[in-house]
Amino acid sequence: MTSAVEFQNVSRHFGQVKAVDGVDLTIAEGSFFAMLGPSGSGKTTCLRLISGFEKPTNGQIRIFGEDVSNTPPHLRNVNTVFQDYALFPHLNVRDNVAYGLMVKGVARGQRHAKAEEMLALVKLDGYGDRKPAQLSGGQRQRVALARALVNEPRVLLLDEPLGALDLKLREAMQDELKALQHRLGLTFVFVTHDQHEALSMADHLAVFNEGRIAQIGTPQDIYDRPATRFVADFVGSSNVLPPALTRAFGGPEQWASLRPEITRLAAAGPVTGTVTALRYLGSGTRVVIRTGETEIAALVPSGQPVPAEGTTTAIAFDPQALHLMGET
Amino acid sequence: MRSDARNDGPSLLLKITAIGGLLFLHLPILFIFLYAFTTEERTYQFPPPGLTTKWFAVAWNRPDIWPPLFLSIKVAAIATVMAMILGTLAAAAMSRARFFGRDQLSLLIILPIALPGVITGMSLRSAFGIMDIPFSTWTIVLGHATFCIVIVYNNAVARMRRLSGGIMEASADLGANSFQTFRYILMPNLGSALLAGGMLAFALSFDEVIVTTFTAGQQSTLPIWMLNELVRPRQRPVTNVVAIVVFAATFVPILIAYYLTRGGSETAGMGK
Amino acid sequence: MKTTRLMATSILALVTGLSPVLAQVTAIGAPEGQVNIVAWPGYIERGETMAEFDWVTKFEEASGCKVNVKTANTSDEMVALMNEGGFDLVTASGDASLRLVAGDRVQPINIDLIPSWSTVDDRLKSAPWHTVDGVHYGVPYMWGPNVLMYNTEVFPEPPTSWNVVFEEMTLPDGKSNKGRVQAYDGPIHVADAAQYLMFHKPELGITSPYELNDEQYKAALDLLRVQRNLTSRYWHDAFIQMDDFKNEGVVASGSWPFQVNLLKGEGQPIASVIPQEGATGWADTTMMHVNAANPNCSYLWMEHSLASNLQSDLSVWFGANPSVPAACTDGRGMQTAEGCTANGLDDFEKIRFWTTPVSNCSQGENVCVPYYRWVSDYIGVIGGR
Amino acid sequence: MPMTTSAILPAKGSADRLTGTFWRRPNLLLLLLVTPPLLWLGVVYLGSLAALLLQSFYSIDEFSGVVKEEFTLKTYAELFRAQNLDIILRTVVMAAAVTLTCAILAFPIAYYAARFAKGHWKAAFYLGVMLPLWSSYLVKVYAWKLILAKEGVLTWAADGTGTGFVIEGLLSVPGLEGSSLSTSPFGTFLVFVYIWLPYMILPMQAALERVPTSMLEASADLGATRRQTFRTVILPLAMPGVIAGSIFTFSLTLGDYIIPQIVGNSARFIGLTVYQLQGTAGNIPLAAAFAVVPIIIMLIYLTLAKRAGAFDAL
Repeated sequence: MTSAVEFQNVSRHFGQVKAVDGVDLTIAEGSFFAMLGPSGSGKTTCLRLISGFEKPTNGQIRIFGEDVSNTPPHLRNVNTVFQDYALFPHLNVRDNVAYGLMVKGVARGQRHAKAEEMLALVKLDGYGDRKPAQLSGGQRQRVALARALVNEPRVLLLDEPLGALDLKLREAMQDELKALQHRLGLTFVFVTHDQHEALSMADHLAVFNEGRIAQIGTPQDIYDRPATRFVADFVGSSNVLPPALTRAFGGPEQWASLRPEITRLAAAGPVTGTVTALRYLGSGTRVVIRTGETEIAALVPSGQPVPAEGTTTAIAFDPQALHLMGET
Repeated sequence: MRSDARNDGPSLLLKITAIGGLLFLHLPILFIFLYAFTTEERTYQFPPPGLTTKWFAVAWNRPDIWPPLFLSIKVAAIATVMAMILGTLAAAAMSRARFFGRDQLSLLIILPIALPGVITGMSLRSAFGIMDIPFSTWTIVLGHATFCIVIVYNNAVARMRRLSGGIMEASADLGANSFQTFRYILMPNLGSALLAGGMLAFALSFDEVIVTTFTAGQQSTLPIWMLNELVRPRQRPVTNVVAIVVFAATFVPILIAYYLTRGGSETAGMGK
Repeated sequence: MKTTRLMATSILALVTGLSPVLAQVTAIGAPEGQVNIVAWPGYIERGETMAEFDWVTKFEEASGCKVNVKTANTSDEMVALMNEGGFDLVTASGDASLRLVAGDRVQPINIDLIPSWSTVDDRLKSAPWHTVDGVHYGVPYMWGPNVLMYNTEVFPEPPTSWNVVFEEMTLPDGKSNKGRVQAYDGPIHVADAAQYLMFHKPELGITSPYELNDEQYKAALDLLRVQRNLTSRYWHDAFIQMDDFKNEGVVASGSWPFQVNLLKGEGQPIASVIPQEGATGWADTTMMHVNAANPNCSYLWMEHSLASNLQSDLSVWFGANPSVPAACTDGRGMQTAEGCTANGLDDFEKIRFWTTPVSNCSQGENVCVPYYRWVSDYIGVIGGR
Repeated sequence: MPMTTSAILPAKGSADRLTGTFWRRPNLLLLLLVTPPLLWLGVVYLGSLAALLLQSFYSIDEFSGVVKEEFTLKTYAELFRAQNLDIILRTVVMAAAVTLTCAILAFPIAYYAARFAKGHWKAAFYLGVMLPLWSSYLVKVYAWKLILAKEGVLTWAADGTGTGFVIEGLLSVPGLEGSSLSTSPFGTFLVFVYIWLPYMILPMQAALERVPTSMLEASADLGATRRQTFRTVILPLAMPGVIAGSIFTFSLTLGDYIIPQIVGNSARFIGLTVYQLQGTAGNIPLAAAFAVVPIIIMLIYLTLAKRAGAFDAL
């Protein structure tokens, strides 16, 4: 498999602000790649570097092996679904979708036929005559998708594509996007700050923090084996143990993560704490235990006894489940 | 329940003051209308001694009205076109990322209307003098375009601010070059704002007298003609007739400008 | 002296290759087809504002010279337009004409080419505002006095003195003149005050109201400050003054015969008088640009201005006096002997014509207060200082 | 879908190549955009302004009245003579009074138009403000002269209703004396207010229209009375509009030279003085020095206005 997108030591600085700082990245062709991170972590800038709306301060970007340093956005065969969709308000849906073909000089009949085809693909047949203002949020999102796909790009970039949708619609669109990507065999690169979305949709993902990639890998890698405290904190809901606490549990003096579902409450153990909060989740109860400065969450499955708030309890688990990691 | 009053209509006091204010704005216009029909020819007194419609025919047949009228239209048209070009360019530059001197540029654009016209006029006149530029239609245009730029600029900037910023990038992303983006995306979206700005600029130029007196040289625009007529009237009601005709003629473009800009704000909410 | 200057100038003109500065036109050639004139508003009428006032059409038909007019509202504007160039003729008043001569903007006139020159009023033929060292720089056009206009209902007898506008007093109708008199809103009005003082305070030694030393000038300003308290508004254009006499209860003011005639024509109770102190006045001259592109048409126009109905009709139209006295009586236009008398034809000697005050005057070099100070000080007086 | 195209498309024609150049050198495009307006305003306009200001450092020759082109502060010294300070003070006080009155008068109109007028009423309000704005300034001023004259419309109306004493009373106020409203400084003030009022209404209305209704509801929801909502929410949010409008009313009053010539007691304002000094008197240096006054006032004003965010509301 060739790499669709490749970053070699890429930086993008805005004055003193290092939005992207020395990123190395390879996105395989045909993959569904997610860039995850809190806002301001550099993920959107990376996306804009691929589409060409930003130029790297340093480093090199290759798309399908070709250096794009001198290629303006309109000559990159890469298309974007914008966060706010950026539909052209003065054009109807059909002309919005056909826009990419129009500027390439495709004849009217031909490009309209192609646009209808694309609208069918996103299940919006018959909406061609409407103006964007007459569509719902989900429909706009699909128009944006159809518009980006009409040019048959080699990489499709999606900037928080589902951020503006309500929960139900978002879940449905997640499935649809995944199916679409599978069907088209395209490389999808999408940016999100929602770890569930990233974990459920991507086959590979990069976690961004302060302009750098904190970890890159499959969703399992990231979730089960966070490389740093930050990743553990940001992705999923793992407990982060400071080195002293790790040692108290019998591990080396190093930062470690501990998933709540394998954390158990016991009558006795090396570490005890006070129950400070209880949250019923349906499938179980989340119990928060304070020990020293650290709060540790444990997931007690339904049917098992739950300690009362304020009581003291010990924490126990299989030491093998401790995942050791770096400082940041 | 005092707090429920918020959804009530306007209070009576507000209604009276608002409508009273509007009437105040139209009171003298009423008299302009009235005195277009007076039989008194040179100086006015109230109430008018008699009424006649003959001044409309007289105005139509006065050959000295037409050249200033055409000159005013010509000057306003050229000044508006120049202001539209320069105002749009300035607005486009300002809509881009921050750059050095951006604040100074915005101040500079506003300066010609923020400074009194007598200063603009006098400066231009002394500059024409220093550079030995003879007065012509173009010197009038120069003065008018200078203060019309800001009108177009303001309309364009307001519209650009309302436009979803992404659509220009979306266009480039879809393969359009800058010129295609300008033609297919920017112009259709900016067009009505520019047109509205252009109409206001036209009206402003058409009625301008303060700067024009300094830059006109030997030619007279319609307001200069009016000034001469008012200062040395032969048939004073004729100026009122002209004012009424101009008033009626501006009614339609102003209404169009209103609907054009209003339409823009209604679509502004889309995007998100 | 004159010859040397003439020679020097001619040599200079030859050397620099410029058009002859002082060389006069010696013969009228074929008309160029047009003539461009800078004029006061109302001075050149083609029957466009009122059909009966037309002194251009016939000239155009007879000469083949199309008359293009640019109106100017102040003497300064006239000077500026002439400096700008592109004009053949200007109807300059006394406070502009010498500036044009001094600035070499106008050329000497060859009176031999103007047959009607002989009909010009002898009092104007060599008037100092267009004749320098015996050289004529123009053809007299029109002149008039600044009269005292008054309301005949308030003054059953004509006022005999300008004191009604300069000093607080009870008018014949028993009410004070405060708020009911006006003065001209131009610095040249200082001369009116000076003229009043010339009569009433001979100890100041004023010999010309346009040549005032510091002391005389100060006395004139003091008088104007008294006037400020009497005056609600100063007048700067004729029609606003007419409005003020009709609508604002103004009953006396310095004015032009123009307003008097118009108000009388409307049946208003208005009359005018030249009081015992005399009056200031204006005298305009048609002058020719040094680089006039259409000298032949210009000469034809100057002759026309003296020989046609212009002098007569314009004097009716503007309320002024013709430069050709015969125009009052020979029936070439609408003017009559009575009309001329009403316009002040016989008061020539009482009139001190507008000239620009300069610092070098008959009292000596740098003795007199120049015009620019008149301007700023008059602004102060009107502002209440 | 077959992948036939490359990741980089070829440039077709000069438009594509030029776009690429603009992309590679974004400052080039900026430069192209900014150069024409900058040349116009920065060179032609500012250049003219500089040419004018330069002359304020010249002086007029005491004896001949000719402008001496040598650097001196003499003209500025003259500017500070009492009669000239009078003019400046008179003008600034007038401009401030006009601006304040315009703001007060404009508010109900702008507020009503922005909040309550709907559909055709809104269009009617808009036209109601725009039409007086665009109908001939000169004819309006002359119409006012007629309205305010001693034997004019207002006196006629006052005599008819027996309210003549109001006008009499007004004209006896020190500083406003005149034989009628048309010759009183109050008349000048009234006409200024009338003529510039639309320039205050429009930006104010624009600013008020940007106040979301939800914000007013939130305020009411939090228990504020109408008066409190007005004072704490509407007024501060309308402020940029007021300031933007005041730039117009203040500057226009500072520079107008036609209104004080036609209505009022002939006392000079800055605009009229500048006009007459440069025209009638030929005293360009003093005219230029006078012109510096409104320039300085407006620059200070604009700096403050910019800080208040009023430029967006212009």
